[in-house]
Amino acid sequence: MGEPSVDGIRILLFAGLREQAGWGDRHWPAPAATATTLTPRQLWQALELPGTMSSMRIAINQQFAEPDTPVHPGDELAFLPPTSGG
Amino acid sequence: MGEPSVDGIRILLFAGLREQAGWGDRHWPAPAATATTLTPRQLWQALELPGTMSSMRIAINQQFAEPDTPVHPGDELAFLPPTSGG
Amino acid sequence: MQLRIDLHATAFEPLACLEQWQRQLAVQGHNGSAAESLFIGRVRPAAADGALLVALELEHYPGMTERQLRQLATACCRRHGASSCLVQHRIGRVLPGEAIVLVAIGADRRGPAQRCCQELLEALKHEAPFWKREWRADGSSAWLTGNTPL
Amino acid sequence: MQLRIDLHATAFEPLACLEQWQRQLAVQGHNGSAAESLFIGRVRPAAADGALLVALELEHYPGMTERQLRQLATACCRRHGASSCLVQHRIGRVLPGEAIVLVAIGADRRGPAQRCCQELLEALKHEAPFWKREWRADGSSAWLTGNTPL
Repeated sequence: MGEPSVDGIRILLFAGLREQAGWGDRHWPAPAATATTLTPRQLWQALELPGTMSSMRIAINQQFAEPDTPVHPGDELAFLPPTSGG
Repeated sequence: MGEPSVDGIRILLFAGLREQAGWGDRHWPAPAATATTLTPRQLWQALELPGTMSSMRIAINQQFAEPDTPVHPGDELAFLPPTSGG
Repeated sequence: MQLRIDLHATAFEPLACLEQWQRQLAVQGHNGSAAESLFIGRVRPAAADGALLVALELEHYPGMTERQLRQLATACCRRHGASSCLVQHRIGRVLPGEAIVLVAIGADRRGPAQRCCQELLEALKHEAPFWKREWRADGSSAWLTGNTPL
Repeated sequence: MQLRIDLHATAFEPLACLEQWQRQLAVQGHNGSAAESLFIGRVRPAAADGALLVALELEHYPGMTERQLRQLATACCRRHGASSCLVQHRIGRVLPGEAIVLVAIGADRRGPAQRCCQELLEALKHEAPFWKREWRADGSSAWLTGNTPL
């Protein structure tokens, strides 16, 4: 029933958030068969991430998304602190 | 009483105006002793320049000036058609 | 539309990149645009709080950064009708004086070229997953949570 | 404020001029600005009426042009607090694809650099004594009485 890597959700943290959390890349087990729909908001709470999620931007599969956009098994979810490029 | 070149007014025309007038650089005799005050407007008429002066910009000694700014012996007066640089 | 985006892990020379870009465009039959608007950003010698800056560290989100830059550039150039777009951006540890970003937009008129260059610069400052950390002379460091004001 | 203005009677290469300018600034102890906004303008291959353009002739008012460019650049840079300004402008017969103008403004922030570069470009298009004549393929020519729209 699929590879474990496809079943899980990859979660990435960056910059200050990564350092505060103490990790930057984690696998969240979420079997494809599970009927439950997960959202970034739920995962933020479940992972007990530091600070408030409202100051973060969210990306699912490297595209900006909303806190309540569903995250599916096999997805890559990232929490992005305020960016500053250029 | 001074060199003729200092006494006169040098008049310059550019681009389309120069071609229409058939000349680009002329000396207008104006002895320094003369009490008469000349203006670009008067010289435009006296020289019978083509077209209307209102579409021209005027420079006296290489600085923009007005049609009624006095022109003195030794000055360089230029009539400038609409410019287009850059 | 000619588009090229590169992330550089080590110092890049903006003028050398522009020369290479010019050659690449020429090979593809794209002669010099009538209007080209360019921007080069370099690391300041001082941190946001005025302290001496030793280096600026640029973290990014590999994969998403490239994808996002491509989306931003494509949308911006389409909006302004630009015909060529080069974006070069540093990642990693950048020293004071070194270039962080180069944007070069070619278009048929100066207005669109200038507006596209400005908009794309703002977009990549605010909409691309880059993070800056300032390293100070005393060994301390801090993540920036925004950009310098426009 | 570092200022350099040159009129070129023959073709100039913008990137080579920029390299030379960069070296000149470095010699004078002026390291790369945090923000540099640049503009390069080139001759279009078509005349204003769409006809094939053979060449653009740029007449100027020797003496006044240099003086006026200097005044415009100095005032514009002062207004925006720019720290360096390079203006290179062609005169004479310019061929399609050749550069007519290069403006490079260095400042501490991107907003002033961009605004200064744009304003100076408009100023030298409208306030400097240059005149353009288009030479068409059929041997005819016409003086332009204005600039392309922004």
